[in-house]
Amino acid sequence: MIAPLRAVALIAGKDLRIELRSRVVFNHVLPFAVLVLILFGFALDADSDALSSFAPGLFWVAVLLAALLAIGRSFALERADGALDSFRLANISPVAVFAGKALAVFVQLLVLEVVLGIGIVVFYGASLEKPGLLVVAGVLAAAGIASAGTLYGVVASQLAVRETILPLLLLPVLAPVLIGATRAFGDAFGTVAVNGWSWLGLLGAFALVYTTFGALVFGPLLEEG
Amino acid sequence: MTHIGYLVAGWSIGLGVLGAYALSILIRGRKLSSQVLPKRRRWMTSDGD
Amino acid sequence: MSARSLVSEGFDSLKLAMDYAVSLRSAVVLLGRFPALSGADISVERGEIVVVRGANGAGKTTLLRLCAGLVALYAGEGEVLGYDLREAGSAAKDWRSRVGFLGHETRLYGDLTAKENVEFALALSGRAALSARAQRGGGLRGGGQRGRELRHSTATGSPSVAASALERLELPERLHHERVSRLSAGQQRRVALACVSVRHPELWLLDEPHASLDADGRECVDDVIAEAAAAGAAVIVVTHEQGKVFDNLRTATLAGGRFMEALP
Amino acid sequence: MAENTNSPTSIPDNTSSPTTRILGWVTLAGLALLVIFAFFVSPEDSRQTADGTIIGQFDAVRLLYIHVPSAVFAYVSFSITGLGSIIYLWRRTRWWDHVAHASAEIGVIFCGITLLTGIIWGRPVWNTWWEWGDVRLVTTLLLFLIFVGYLAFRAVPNEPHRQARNASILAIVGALNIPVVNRSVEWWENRTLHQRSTLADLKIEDETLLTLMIGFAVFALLFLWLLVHRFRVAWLSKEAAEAGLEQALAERRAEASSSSGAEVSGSSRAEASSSVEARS
Repeated sequence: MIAPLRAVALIAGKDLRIELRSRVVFNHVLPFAVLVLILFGFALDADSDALSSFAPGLFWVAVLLAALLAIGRSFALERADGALDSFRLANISPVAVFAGKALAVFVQLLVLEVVLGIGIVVFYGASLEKPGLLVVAGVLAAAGIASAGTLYGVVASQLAVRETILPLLLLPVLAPVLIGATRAFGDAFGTVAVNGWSWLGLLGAFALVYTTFGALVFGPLLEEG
Repeated sequence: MTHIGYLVAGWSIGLGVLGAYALSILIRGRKLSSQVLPKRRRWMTSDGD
Repeated sequence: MSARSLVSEGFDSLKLAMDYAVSLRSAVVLLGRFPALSGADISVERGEIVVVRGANGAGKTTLLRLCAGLVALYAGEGEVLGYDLREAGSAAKDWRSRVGFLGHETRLYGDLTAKENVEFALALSGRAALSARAQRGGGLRGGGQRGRELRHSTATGSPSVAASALERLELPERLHHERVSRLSAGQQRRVALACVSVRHPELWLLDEPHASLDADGRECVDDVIAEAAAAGAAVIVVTHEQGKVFDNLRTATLAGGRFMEALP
Repeated sequence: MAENTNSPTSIPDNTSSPTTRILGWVTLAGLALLVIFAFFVSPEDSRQTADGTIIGQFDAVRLLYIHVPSAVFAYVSFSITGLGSIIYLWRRTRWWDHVAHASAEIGVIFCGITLLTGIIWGRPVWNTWWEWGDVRLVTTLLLFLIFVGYLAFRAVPNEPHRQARNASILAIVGALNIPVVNRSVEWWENRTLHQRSTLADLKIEDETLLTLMIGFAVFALLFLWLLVHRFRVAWLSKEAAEAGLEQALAERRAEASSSSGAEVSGSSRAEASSSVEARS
């Protein structure tokens, strides 16, 4: 039994170190997300007005799709022999396992958001007006996606159909994040006349609820019966 | 009656779905009953797990 | 084991639970709806090595996973290291940190190096802090190994626990910093066993530890197992091999999810 | 019903019992009554505004007598699923797991009917099939999708206890999410087309209110009938799987004797098979 905070750092550090070595998220998921942005460009007929006004929403749809892959990858790392056996055998607190896995996903999502953010400026001509709002909304939304994604990711990872069931379970639940983050970004990019700051409460509440609940139920989720 | 097409469509879809679902439950129940011994079919009298 | 059964069955059952590292009685384990174990009985004492044989699908892997507390006991009884297997929930299963489990597939991270894998296992076990003290024993408590360890220490300063465990399993030092995915299957087995050994488990559960190893490697693994048992650990080895240390050991054969012969 | 299950000969080979049979016929009669009231007894919805123009839903209002009760009982179903899941996690009795599962399936059916009738009703009244700005519409759609996911999860073969436990957690998370979804959609488009309170808004005349009440009563009966039968199906499928388990165990044990011819003592076999019921 080791201190929970140390376990969180170990697990997140291990996942990030593997990512730095294998570059699966960087080499596969990130280009995929950029590709989604480009496909939206084709789908919306390269209408630059439409693209710049829909840029925040398209950005977050691309983030959600990429997040599904990143979460799947996070649990594929541990899959070799059942669900996260080595943590159970090492008697690591399930809360720490949850936090560690979620933290690594969170960091990767932030990197994705930065690259995609540059992407919508370049491809869609979005112009940033409120950088502070953008950063806070991006961080809060990433935290919510990482927590909920880790919670649903472990449920899906125990099934043979994990790749197909994860989007079905996770995406409806993430709808409030998509709505809130899109509104906040809409204000940050000046595409809609709303007060983006008022949406941060929703994003924060979502992240808080899913982090708390995920930590609470992760123990039972890791066990068999 | 106004909107007669919408009314017929809405009600027939609603009642149709309910009827089909109820029927499917009854059929599933009959099929499963044949696989279960009578003494294990006492759903309400057992105290559960 | 409930208080009532202790009273009714008297002192014998208490003794039973205390003496054996593993004790299963009519253990049934379901994988989905499939009874992988269909009523297995086995007892293993501390310091004892038991060899489990059986055809593919006989339930060998499930037996090990049950003893590691990784799958739930569906019916029957069992104690591991004195703990009741029927107790559910991770809080009731902290004894699992005292079990070392080498799965049929190694649970290594392919993109980490051999040494990083062992270090991660060590750090998770919470024994990293003890590593400084453990220098004399290295990763393993063994008689023959201590001398070599000492020589090594004086020559190059103190090697880390992870490095000595890998050395004990005769993984060449140039491979310690190689990614595990680039190692051969046999070398991966050695790394995986090193991950088990650094945790100093009281119960070793080894699924085909000799798989894909050459003759030297098998001998080395046999030595490590014998050393663990000599130090008081119980060992269950699932194997097809006829290693030299296994010649005179108790052998149990699984078939159809239960043992063919009654074990004491 | 209790006396019915006492002697083996009277145990039916289906999910019905005298009580549910009566309930079923009453429900059917109620549905017929509801159709008559909805189409012929209740009036159309039309009002005269101050400047003399006639407005209202006219006959489209007749769709609400199926739409509103099914919406209400969809929410009732999902609440029961959430409640049953909490009790299951607490008490770990299969009874509540079956209730949660059965109720979720009925909830998805009711929710689907709600959405379909709502879409059909929206076309003549709101002049659109779907209205994104409407909070209740979007919330209900997401609720529907969350529980479709729940049912999909339950349909995947899994270790039974783990499946029940994880499904309970999914249901609770899904239910927790509903207020969040509701708030977010509400803030999202600060407008709504939905009747804020159908009962007050419509200037309900007596027959309209009466028909709506009949709708609630009939759907309550229908829900009860479906729940009882669906529960019994869940019960039976668990029993059937377990009956299969006894056979699977016997076959599995037979592998032992056939593969090498070694004898397994009869006493230990009996002991093992009696212990199988321990957790079943």
